[in-house]
Amino acid sequence: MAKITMREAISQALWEEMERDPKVFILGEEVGLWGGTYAVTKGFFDHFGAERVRDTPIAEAAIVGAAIGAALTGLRPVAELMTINFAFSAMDHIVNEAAKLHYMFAGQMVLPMVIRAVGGGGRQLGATHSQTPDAVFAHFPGLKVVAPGTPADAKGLLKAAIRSNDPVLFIEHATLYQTRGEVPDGELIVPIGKSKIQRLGRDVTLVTYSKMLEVSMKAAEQLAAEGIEVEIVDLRSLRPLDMDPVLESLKKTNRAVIVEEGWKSYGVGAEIASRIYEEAFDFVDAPIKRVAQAEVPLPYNRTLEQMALPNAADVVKAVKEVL
Amino acid sequence: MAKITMREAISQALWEEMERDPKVFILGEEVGLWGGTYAVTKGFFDHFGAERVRDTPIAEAAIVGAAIGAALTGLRPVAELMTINFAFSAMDHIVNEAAKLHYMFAGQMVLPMVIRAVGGGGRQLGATHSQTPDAVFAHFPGLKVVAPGTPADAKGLLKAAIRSNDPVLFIEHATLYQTRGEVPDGELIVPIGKSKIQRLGRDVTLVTYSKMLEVSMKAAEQLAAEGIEVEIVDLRSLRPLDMDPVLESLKKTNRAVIVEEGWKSYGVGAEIASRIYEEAFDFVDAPIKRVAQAEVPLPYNRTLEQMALPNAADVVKAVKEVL
Amino acid sequence: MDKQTGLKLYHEMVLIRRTEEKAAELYQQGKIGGFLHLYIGQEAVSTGLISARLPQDRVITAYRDHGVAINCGLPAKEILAEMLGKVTGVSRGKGGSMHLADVSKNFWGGHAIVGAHLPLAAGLALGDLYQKQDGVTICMFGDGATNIGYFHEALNLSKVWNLPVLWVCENNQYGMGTAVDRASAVSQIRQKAEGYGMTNSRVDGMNLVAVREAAQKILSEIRNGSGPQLLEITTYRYRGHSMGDPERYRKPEEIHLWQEQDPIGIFRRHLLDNGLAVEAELNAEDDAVEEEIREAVIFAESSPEPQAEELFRDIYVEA
Amino acid sequence: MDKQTGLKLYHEMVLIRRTEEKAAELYQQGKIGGFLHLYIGQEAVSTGLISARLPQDRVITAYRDHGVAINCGLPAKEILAEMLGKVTGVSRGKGGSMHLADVSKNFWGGHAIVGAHLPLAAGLALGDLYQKQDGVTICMFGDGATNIGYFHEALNLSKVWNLPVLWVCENNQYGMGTAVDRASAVSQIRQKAEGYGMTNSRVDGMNLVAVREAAQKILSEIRNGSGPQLLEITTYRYRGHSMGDPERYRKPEEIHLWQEQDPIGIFRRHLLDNGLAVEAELNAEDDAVEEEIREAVIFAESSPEPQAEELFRDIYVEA
Ligand SMILES: Cc1ncc(C[n+]2csc(CCOP(=O)(O)OP(=O)(O)O)c2C)c(N)n1
Ligand SMILES: Cc1ncc(C[n+]2csc(CCOP(=O)(O)OP(=O)(O)O)c2C)c(N)n1
Ligand SMILES: [Mg+2]
Ligand SMILES: [Mg+2]
Repeated sequence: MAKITMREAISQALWEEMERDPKVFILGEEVGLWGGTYAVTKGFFDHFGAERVRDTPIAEAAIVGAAIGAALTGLRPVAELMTINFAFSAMDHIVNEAAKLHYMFAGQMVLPMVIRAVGGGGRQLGATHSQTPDAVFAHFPGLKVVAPGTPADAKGLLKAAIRSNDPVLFIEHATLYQTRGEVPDGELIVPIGKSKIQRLGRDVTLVTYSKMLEVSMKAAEQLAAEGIEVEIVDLRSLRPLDMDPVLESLKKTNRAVIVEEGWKSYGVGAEIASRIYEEAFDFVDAPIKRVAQAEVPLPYNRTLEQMALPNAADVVKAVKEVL
Repeated sequence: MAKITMREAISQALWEEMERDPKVFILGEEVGLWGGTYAVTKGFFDHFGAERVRDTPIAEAAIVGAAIGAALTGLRPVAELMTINFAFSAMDHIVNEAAKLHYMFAGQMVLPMVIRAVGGGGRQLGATHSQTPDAVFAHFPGLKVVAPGTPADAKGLLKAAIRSNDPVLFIEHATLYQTRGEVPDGELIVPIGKSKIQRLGRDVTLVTYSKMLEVSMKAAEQLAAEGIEVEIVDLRSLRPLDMDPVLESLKKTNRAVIVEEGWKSYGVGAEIASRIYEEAFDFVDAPIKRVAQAEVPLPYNRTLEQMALPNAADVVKAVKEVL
Repeated sequence: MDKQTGLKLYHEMVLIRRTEEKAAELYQQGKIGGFLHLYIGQEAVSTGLISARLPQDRVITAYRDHGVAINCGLPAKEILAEMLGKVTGVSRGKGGSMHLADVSKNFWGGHAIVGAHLPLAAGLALGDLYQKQDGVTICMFGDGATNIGYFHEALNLSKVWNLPVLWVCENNQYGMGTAVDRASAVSQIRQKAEGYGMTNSRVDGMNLVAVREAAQKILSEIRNGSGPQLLEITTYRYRGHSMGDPERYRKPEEIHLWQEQDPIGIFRRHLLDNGLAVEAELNAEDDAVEEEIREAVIFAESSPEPQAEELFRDIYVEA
Repeated sequence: MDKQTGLKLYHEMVLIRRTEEKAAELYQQGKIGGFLHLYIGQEAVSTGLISARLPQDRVITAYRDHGVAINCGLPAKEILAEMLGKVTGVSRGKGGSMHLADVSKNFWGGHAIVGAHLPLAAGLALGDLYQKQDGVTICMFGDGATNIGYFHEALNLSKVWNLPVLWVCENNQYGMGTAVDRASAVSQIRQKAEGYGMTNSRVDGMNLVAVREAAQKILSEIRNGSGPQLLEITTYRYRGHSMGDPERYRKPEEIHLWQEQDPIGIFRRHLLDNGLAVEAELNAEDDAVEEEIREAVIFAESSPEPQAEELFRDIYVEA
């Protein structure tokens, strides 16, 4: 068991899968010669060559579209969108093509492809470069949407995504790349569509994922110091969504807070809260709270940006409110 | 008070606003010579001319982008996307540009523009042409999202949208175009961001909008025959979202069903349910139900498609379940 | 062209025309729903083009896909069944008219978002290049589709990566009601290829022989490493864009003018003039088509609807 | 060019260079966050180009916008204040380096999504056309931006509608780490205009005078109804794409080669050689810039942060 960064974990997953299966290849902007905008594919170009680590023009629709086409021929493309904000430039290909071809042609077309995209705010990149629009993609049946919160999950889920025969949108968080965590040595596959208890507790169920897992963990420590023990469920996949651990936990704690980085309205928390009430109405003892981003396009100014993003203090406050 | 179709109502709104204000113009595919794919702009080209009723190439990003640019110069463009499914081809311009410029440049840029798009399923158009992805657009602060369910609201809201100085996505429903309803004569402005009680009742609060208003009304009649009186709240705008009439009604009925045409997961109903619980937890006597589309890309086959779409029977069933 | 090929291609063209006419009828009877885009008038385009492909050549097109589906070997009965939403349809009734496909025949569909399949075609070609297979991907699209960004991104990428794709623009003069010149900066679509330094050509799409010869030549060039090319095929659709087109954008005279160079008539004359067929043989093909269509309709109409379970099938490979 | 103009443009170029150098310093000190794209090496491009515009000509560009902002008359102090996120910044600290704008000066921003502002430019030009105003919209973008679909849709639309736009590609040889040839099917960007039958030209962007003259000529042609044109301006950025660029994609020698034709040096020599200025005058401009920057930094650093209420301001015009 080694303690590595999220960046290393993702890089390892890609590397190992490319070593294992010659059908796996990477395409995207600056994935090759540059070594990946976030250095995730550093060294890949030299090792695997330009055929398998393909630098593309700035043309997001073509990146995703070409990945779909290549996947149809049996290859296993991993398309990198430099950031998830640019996924909107490929939106049609993600939701109208990747998510629908298998169904629309009654199973004839199979799309073993992954779209990697890094998202999240907190780096003063301004409104167009700081989004966490995960819920938007999770809305579309036919697509799988994964967003890991730990290095181990990132590695295991990315490997699962690459081996999956369905299109998977794999959302990374830029401010998690330096986060370290234990990652088991050797083969590691984490199944897509399984939520996970990341912290045990008895008082409140905290449902979260991706970057907000880190924030929630920090909040949990502060709360523990005050004698409040929160149980943290990490969704890991937004579609398929595994509510079982959430519901089980809720039935124990009878209180829940949902923590997401994206905007609250029509966000992830809305779905989680609705499902909890639908499936465990009688177990909910206090209104479920959603902690989420202020409903503004994220500003550049650091102070304002930090005000808008959910932080540990917000989580602590919400937890106390549901108690 | 005349009884006219939704198509006529929308057409009238456009016509009147174009007559009133020379800065209002239309651009989009087949809006001119053809007379509008759904005949909404029939006769406009001859009357207002090619400068004000601008046929465009098939280039959705350019349509929305050009509308933004023209709006910045003080014009009031009404961009038509032939269907909302093609809005994904202009997604970046809708969510990264239209929704953000005003904020990002601290109010310097003003975008008095409307994007009209028709959506909805039920016409056997297959998975890519039948979507109701309203929640996806409503997720973005900076954009206003309106989706009327009656001819009067369509007319009044469209006129309000055209006069608004904010970018408004105006979502029409293809299978409502023939729906008739009373529309007051003369000037009619319906403010954006106000929900409306469309039917009074005491037993259950039914929250819905657009096409599903019609479906819900039908269900309400059936239920009334059985002595169950539902109160129907029509959201009309998804952003800004006006929860007041919903909460007021809920506090009276203590039960709610949300009916939307789109997919359930991460959909409109999730947000509404969450807000009800957040703001009126103690008043909810039974788990709120969401009636929504089956989570599949809509199939072509008529029977399957109808199975997937929510109908009056589904609403009746849900209402009975919450009672 | 030998006699056998001549008769086969004649048969295909007539089969397309009759399938389309039948489809229009079934639509009018309310048996076909959704959108229905007929290929009548354009038969020589795909028939000539596809006759030049090798089995390893992939084909992908837009929603106006009935003709090319027939040329790719999909049985008319399964095509009609798809239009009727039957489980015996090529896409089990889930795709409809716009989403015909049979990947076992290297026909990759029928795509309904204008231009969106062009990047897919680049990917299909990349698949062959990557796996060192010698297939060429034939990607067909309309004149209107050349104005959307996807066209640009795909053509550029194909050239930068030297992908084995033949970009085929079926210039039928209109994108819905918009004449080429009202939507495109250039009226000869082939000129757009200049912006990518891409070899390009233009051929009369009412003339099957011309289309076939152009396609044969270009496909072999691409197979030999020429890189992607663009072929503009000029043609005309005799019917509306889809059923229910008010056709305010063109005059009947214009249609008549084009009908005078009917692609089936031209090819029929070609076969006769070149001694590749006699009247009786061609009439026999006409009759055979008639019979095929009759059976196809019976097959389609009597086929079962998909079962309810089908609704939740094939959303994912792994649920 | 008269003496006064010469000195003014020299001043602007030096001001851009020093603003950028100062920005780099402030970034290294952690006072500027986010992305920072410097314009060093490209000064003659926007200085020459914008010097040719009339007040009614709108300007819009990408995120590499500091230089053009200065040329459009935005004060360096408000630009630096924006980079520091201060309320005195041109976008009240909410936009940052990539989102400078001052619409009162007809400068329509800084846009951070590659190519997305091209359709906006078409719309700005449409606004003028529609309102019968004689402004020309000048839209600047990088070489990399010409590969995205937005470029295609915007150029096509501008030609079809005969919009008064000057499309200006700043070809600085790379889009991030990708050399033009590795991403674009053609290495001369101007060639892309051929696909739209659009008049196009190419000029040396290290030479302010050449840029200015080309721009003057083309802007007047467009103003007189020539329709849109594309101008490719070849140039080079001396610094990385943004701060923290590992620069694995190019060799120091290449940078040195371009530095030998430094645009400021070239223009300085031009002024001297043509008797438009003497050394002392230019040195005085250098000093004036020095002072201006010193004051700008003090202004920016001592300006207040936006108040908390600012977070919820300007989401909508009508709340
Ligand atoms: C992105 C997108 N925009 C608009 C449409 C609606 N639409 C369907 S077909 C069509 C015209 C296409 O014309 P062309 O490419 O010339 O093909 P043709 O129908 O003539 O074969 C339009 C606008 C669509 N399907 N997709
Ligand atoms: C749609 C989109 N894709 C990717 C990016 C990330 N990105 C920012 S700048 C850039 C390179 C642009 O190169 P070019 O257009 O040549 O401009 P330059 O930076 O050289 O001035 C990229 C890929 C982006 N901002 N937007
Ligand atoms: Mg056409
Ligand atoms: Mg560049």
